[in-house]
Amino acid sequence: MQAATPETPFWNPYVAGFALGLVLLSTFLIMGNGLGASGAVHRIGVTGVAAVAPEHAARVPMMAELTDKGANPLDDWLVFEVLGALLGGLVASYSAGRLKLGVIRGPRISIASRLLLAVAGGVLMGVAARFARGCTSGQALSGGSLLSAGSWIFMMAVFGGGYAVAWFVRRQWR
Amino acid sequence: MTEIDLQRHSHLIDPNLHIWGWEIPVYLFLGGVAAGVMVWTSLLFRRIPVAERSRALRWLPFATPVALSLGMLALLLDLANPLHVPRFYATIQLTSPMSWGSWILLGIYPVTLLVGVAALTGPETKAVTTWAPLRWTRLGRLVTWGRRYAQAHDHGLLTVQLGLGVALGVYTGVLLGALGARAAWSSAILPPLFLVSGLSTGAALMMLMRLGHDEHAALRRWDMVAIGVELALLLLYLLGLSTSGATSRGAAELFLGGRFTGAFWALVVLAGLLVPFALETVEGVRRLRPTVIAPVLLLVGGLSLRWLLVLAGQA
Amino acid sequence: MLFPLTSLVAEHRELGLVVAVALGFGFGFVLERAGFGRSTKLAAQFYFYDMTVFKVMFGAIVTTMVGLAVFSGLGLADLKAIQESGASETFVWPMLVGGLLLGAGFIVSGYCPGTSLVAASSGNIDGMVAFGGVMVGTLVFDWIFPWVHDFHMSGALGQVFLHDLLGIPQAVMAAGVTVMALSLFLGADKVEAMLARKPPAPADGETAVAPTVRDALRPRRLVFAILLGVAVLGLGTLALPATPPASPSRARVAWIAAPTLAQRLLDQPWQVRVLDLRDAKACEEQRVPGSECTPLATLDKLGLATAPADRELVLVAGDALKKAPAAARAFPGRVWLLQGGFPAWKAFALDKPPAAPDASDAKALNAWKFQVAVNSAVTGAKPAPPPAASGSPAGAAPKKKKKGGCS
Amino acid sequence: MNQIRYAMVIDTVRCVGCNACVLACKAENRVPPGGFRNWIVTETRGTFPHLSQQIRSERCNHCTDAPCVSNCPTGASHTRKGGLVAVDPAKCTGCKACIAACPYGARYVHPEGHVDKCTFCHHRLERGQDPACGEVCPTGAITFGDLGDPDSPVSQLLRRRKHHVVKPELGLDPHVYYLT
Amino acid sequence: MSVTRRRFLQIGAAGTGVAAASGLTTDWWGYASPQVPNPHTQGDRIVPTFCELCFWKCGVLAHVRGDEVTKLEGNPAHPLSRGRLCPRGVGGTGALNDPDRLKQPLVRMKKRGEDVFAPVSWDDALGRVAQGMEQVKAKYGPEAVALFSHGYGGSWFSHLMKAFGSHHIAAPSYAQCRGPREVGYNLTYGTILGSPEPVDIANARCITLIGSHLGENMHNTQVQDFAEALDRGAQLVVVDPRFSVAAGKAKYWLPIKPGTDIALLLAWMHVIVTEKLYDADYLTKYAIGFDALAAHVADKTPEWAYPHTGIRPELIRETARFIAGFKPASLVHPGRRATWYGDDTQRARAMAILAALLGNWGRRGGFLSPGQVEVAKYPYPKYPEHSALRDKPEGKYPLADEVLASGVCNATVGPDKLDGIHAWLVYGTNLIQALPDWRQTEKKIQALDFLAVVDVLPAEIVGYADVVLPECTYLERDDDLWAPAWNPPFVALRQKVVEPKYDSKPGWWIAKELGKKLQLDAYFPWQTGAQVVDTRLTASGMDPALVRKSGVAVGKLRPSCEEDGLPLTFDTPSGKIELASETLKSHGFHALPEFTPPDEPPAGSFRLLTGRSPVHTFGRTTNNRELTEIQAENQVWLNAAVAKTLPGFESEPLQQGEYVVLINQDGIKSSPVSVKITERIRGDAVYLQHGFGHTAKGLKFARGKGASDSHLTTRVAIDPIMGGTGMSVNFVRLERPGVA
Repeated sequence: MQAATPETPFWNPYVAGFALGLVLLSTFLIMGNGLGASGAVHRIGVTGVAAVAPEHAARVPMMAELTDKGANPLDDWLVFEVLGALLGGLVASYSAGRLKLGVIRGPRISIASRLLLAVAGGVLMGVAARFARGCTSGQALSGGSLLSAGSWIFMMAVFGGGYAVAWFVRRQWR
Repeated sequence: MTEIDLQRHSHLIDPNLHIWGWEIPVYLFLGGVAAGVMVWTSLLFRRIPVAERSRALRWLPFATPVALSLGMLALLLDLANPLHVPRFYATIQLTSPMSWGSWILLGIYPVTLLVGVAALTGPETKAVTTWAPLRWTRLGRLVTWGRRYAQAHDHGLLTVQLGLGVALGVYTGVLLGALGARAAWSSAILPPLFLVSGLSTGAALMMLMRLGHDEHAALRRWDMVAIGVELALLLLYLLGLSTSGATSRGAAELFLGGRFTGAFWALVVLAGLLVPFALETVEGVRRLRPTVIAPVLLLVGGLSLRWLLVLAGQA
Repeated sequence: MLFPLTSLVAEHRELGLVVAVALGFGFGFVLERAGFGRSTKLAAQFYFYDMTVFKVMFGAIVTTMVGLAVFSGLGLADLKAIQESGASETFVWPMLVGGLLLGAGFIVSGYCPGTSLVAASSGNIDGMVAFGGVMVGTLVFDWIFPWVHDFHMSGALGQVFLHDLLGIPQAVMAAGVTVMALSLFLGADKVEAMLARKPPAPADGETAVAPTVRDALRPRRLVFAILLGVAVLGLGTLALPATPPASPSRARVAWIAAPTLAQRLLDQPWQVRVLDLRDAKACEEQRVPGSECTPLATLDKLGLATAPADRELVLVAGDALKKAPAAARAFPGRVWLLQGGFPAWKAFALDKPPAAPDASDAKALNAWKFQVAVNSAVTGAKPAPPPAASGSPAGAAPKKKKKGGCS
Repeated sequence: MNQIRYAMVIDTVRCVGCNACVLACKAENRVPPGGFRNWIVTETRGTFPHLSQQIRSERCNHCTDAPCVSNCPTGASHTRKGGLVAVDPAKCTGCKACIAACPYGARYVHPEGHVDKCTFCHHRLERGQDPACGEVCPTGAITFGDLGDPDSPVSQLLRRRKHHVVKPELGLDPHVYYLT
Repeated sequence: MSVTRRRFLQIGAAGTGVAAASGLTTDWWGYASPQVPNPHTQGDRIVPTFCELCFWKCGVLAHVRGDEVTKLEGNPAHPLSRGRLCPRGVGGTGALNDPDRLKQPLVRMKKRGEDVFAPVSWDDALGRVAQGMEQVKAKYGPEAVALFSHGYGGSWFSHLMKAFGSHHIAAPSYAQCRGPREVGYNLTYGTILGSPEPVDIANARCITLIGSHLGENMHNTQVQDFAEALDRGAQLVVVDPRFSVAAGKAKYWLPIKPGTDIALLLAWMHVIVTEKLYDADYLTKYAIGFDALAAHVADKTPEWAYPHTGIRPELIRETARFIAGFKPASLVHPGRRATWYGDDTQRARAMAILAALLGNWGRRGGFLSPGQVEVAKYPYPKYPEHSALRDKPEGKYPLADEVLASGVCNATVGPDKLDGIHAWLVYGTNLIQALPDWRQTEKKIQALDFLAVVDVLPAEIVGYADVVLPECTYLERDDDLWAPAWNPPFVALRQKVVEPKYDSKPGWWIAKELGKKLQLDAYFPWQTGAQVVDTRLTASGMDPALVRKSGVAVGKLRPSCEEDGLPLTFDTPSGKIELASETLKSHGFHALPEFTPPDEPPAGSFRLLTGRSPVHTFGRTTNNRELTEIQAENQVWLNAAVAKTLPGFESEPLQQGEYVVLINQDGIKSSPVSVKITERIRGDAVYLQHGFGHTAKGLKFARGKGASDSHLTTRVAIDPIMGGTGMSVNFVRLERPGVA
């Protein structure tokens, strides 16, 4: 058993979708709330800002909202959920034999460019998620399954945006 | 609407019963672990010839008296008058599970010690007999004698140990199950539930040791069965409660939306049973190197189960 | 109704957080196993090579939607409460623009915020970087917020759902989404199958990026069958008569007559809250005893929507009030409108009572006696004498009935 | 049936819940602070102004099928002559199984390290006196006696008046009756 | 409520030692059959005496083993206890063993009220008291010294005061308690009711309670009779804003709006008069003023009463007919504490008149006329003459027939007023809690020349004293004989059960020694209190030894009602029952009770109502460790529907048992008190049991437990007829503690 085990293949997308649905369903049933990611990420970011520059955090209204009156921005269930997600990802990738440090990229792009694009895209998504009051997880997936109108608008826009820009960055991936 | 005004505040009784704190769940948990170890060592010893046993497995029978002693220490701490402990052995009360339990506990020590010494290798036996405390008390010879006796009655002793293990596991459940006045305990499911949970936690304790591959694999298979049965029994337990009278329904509510819901489902069912089951499945199917995660979670889940049930009975 | 377990959010919050970790674990685990920790796999969606994102997402949405329907249909879950707490309000424009931007960011970075988490935790450095980017992005929004505030709030529709928007029953909407998802799955498979004939060159160090057609099709039938079965079951339960929700229903508005109001105020005045909606001056002059002067314009400030529902609301207006104002309708308990408004009260309790009715009509007589009594108590006027003369005292005493006596 | 069967009959019409019985018991039996051998329960049903009330002076019910006795591992909890359920402190380990077993909360842990409860004032019975709670009761609500004797006041009261026990559904055959 | 955990652990630690010892010596192997231990509380010695836990004075048998009083039982020979006791009587040992008792004489070291004292010798302390009294006497005359007294030991000090030359002997039990009732019944029937009330509850067939919560106010004999009546099938009508214990047993409970009882009584009389349900023969024979009454109630219809009382007219009619249906054994209980709304004498009158309409006075099941045992007085020299009393300035309160404690307090003035009060001697009454508006009381105390307090416990008033004289408890002393009006008549004896603890002394000793210092030796010719008792008993033809043995000498039953053959006489000016009172009219008051609507509490506030706990006697027992085992603090009762919608608690609704503070209309704040959210009270009032919320630091247990209704009673409505202080006119609102 010491020998490196081969990677477990990814689940069939339908099975994965079904499993993800069960997780989301349990979340709704137990917590009355959906899954999310960007909200927690924001809270973690605000914690960082508040730790480094508390006055600044108190001055920016949206950050002050979370740190007001000594409140801890991390004291939110989404943050804990994200912690769990990190753990889940870790366990899943480890048990599938996929846990290794590296950069995943297309065949024709340098590591530096890949990382640069990743961070740029990330920033863009961060802003976008706040505009939309949620990201693909919180808004599209969770809201979508509740048939929330805004979520569906958002979801369509995501695919729209993605397909629209895909052509311009195709070199990154192919 | 009914208002009940109770002008009484007996210490430990009002407004909520809290006669049993951490001691009893720990006692029940360690008792369960001991029961599990007894059952599994008996079975493994029968399957695996002496020569092929791993070192860890050889020494495991001794885990029983250790766990049991710790558990009994917890029980002793709970007694209002520890000095009266010998009273347990001054009588046999046929209707009292606790009386039965005391005698079973007493019987377990010689049996498990004999099974233990019988399984040791020669050098190990020597190490034991020359271990300072035994040497000073000149009990080393007793060990040697016991080993001889045990090896002669190997088969019988293992059978007795198996029986006592099951009895012990059942007893930990009967102890609470006999208290019909407490809705959460008033269930016939508790004895088998605690037995199965004891088997599972016992296996978990064993899996934490450096067992041989086959030993581990066998235990894991048995444990997965135990977990499955335990889940089913838990379901039956909750179903049973929620389909009985109002007070029983109230007890079931504690786990289905009430005070203990989160802890029960998160700690016992999810973290304590489903996750380790999944991990063990993965380990088994993918033939992964076993980790400590699943056994530790099982132990945590087993302790949580008893803790929550002891609390729920007093709610 | 069992779910949602609100106690995990309120009283047992700490336990709720533990559960959150557990649920998050499942979330991360599934995302990773779906392959969402890999940007290449995610990006492939946008080039139609691998429709995994599509399938997983819609699979999850349909599963959840149907699952919720089943649970709610069986009376185990309060769907309304979940929808209210789980779905955010709709702001059309920022959501549309946010979606477009996020889509762009998605294809640029190769991740969405959630998947970047999983990528990061499975050791992908690009995932970690994207994750950092997302964090920075959310903070950037904080900084630019004052300038985009108006836009952020534009196109507000409140909490609306597709079925509300389209004006169709929820079950039909859910069925529609399910059918749509199923046809999209078929379409996706078709697309994949088409493109799979000339698969792209695998990336360096990558093993199979996309599953083969056979891989995709083998479990498909089974999964489809299961999904279809569950969907039919769920839609069936959705069509069942809804279990009444646990949360208090909307205010029930009804009329109350002045004498009834007077009686309620005499019996248990603490059970009703009387609000006088006339202008402050008129109210200060004369009003129903114990009523509060809350001119119509100030009604919004009372926070009636969140007031405890147990104390019923009585609205007294200047004239006949046609309809309860919105602020009062938001009140979670019962709302009464005084019939005829304050003039009716005045006629009943403040003005001089009418002459006594004919003594033969007992009911009318009692009502009249009550009116006189209320009038006298409220105005302090001496009550009008009752129509029937009371018997004269001692003289005409009946024979004393000996009852028990010295026993 | 001539065998002695002690019982207590408590008249909820007379009882005003003053607690004299509780204090008299505490004094008579040196019940320590924080312990109660008997107590008052006031049960009010309905909503204002439509209310009804029952006040009960409660104590150990001296059940025939006492679960405390059957769960006692040492025989300290025992049933003695007259159906009296009692605890021998010298045999009690304080394991509290009996407290858990008792559906009436009638027992408590005595600070001297044993479980304690109502004995129907056993020492007074031996002297031919009635329990202290009944003797003190200003409303005369508590009657004690022998159900085995059909002419005893308790037997007569139970024949004459409507009565119930607490938690009859448990089938423990309690011997404290409440007249209504 | 319960013993603190730490205390329990202490007990536990002590107990473990005992257990260890017993564990080693007892039968280890348990072959012996199980035993039930005997607690050994039966006394070696049984001493009869009478109780002092409340004013009812039941006969007690004290069981003593060595020098320990093990238990107290009711004296079967005593007509008030009949072998039974109330919870307080049983808990008398808790008063004896109270660790917080005053242990030695004290003199004040700092400002009055700061409660800082130094111990002194008895001689020194008594010398200072004598000096203080003499100085005031020299400057303002002996009448400037007043005695406030409550409790039976006070008789020694009354004697001392009269010998000293002052007749300002006041008890708060008059103007703050039963005074209006006494005046009301006296005006109607020509006699006061006194204590114990001569009401024949046991034989009543219907009992109407107006605000009286029999069963919660544990007057032993009354409650015994009450239970007896219920057992015999007597019907109950209870008028109370609160669902009291009695209401729980009632056929009719009328949850009346507080302060409107007169309206209900008038409406009842309206029904009884117009439907001719009264006892016509009785009225013709014994009463005057019926026509005036009939005219007065002619327009007081049940419909008229409904808007005031909140009781539906049909129910008023039905109950009036019901009550009248049981006449004459239909008892309208006179109640005891009657100082509610300032119109209390008139309410008492209305109740008395209703009783007359039912022909209840002087009849079985009604008001009896019991006799008294004649006991010879001790042959004391004649007391000095005294001048006019100073407690009712400007001819106010013409009909008060006792000294007004509140009047004495108000007459307390600064250094130069010659016709005021300048020194107080306080015996056994905690004036800070007993008198309304403690701010006023405090101010008057600061203006005093001298204040001495005789007490057992360091109550609030003790903290203000110049000299504190620690008295021993009733179980440690002899007191004078007590011979109340009762059927059967009896004379009861209080005698020492055990020696006084600490350096406390019996009242007779303190009074005698103080008398010596005041050169009043002639008034204290005896050596001991017991000697006084023996002298009186012997002079009355009784054998002291026999009385000491049984604790009581009981006379024969006498005819006490018309059915027994007792002719009814009325000591009124007219010699008849005065339904309309000429006396009142001549003083400018209404001859017949008038109803005036009470003030409404402001929005969000509640009328503060008070009452009794059966296990406590006001503030005197709330430090008693045995009684507080049952109840250590009071709770504020709040209507359940109101609790859900209480202003200020919307975001976080009030929880059962949560602690709140009460704030009254004058901004006075109570200590934190837990809420009892209940269906058992109207929504416009809250209810507190009296006697809790002590602030005296010497009351180590009671201090800060519960809330004090007295503290919140800073407003009073004075009865213009007799000066009673109506105290149910205070409004409170609830807040969470710590809210700014």
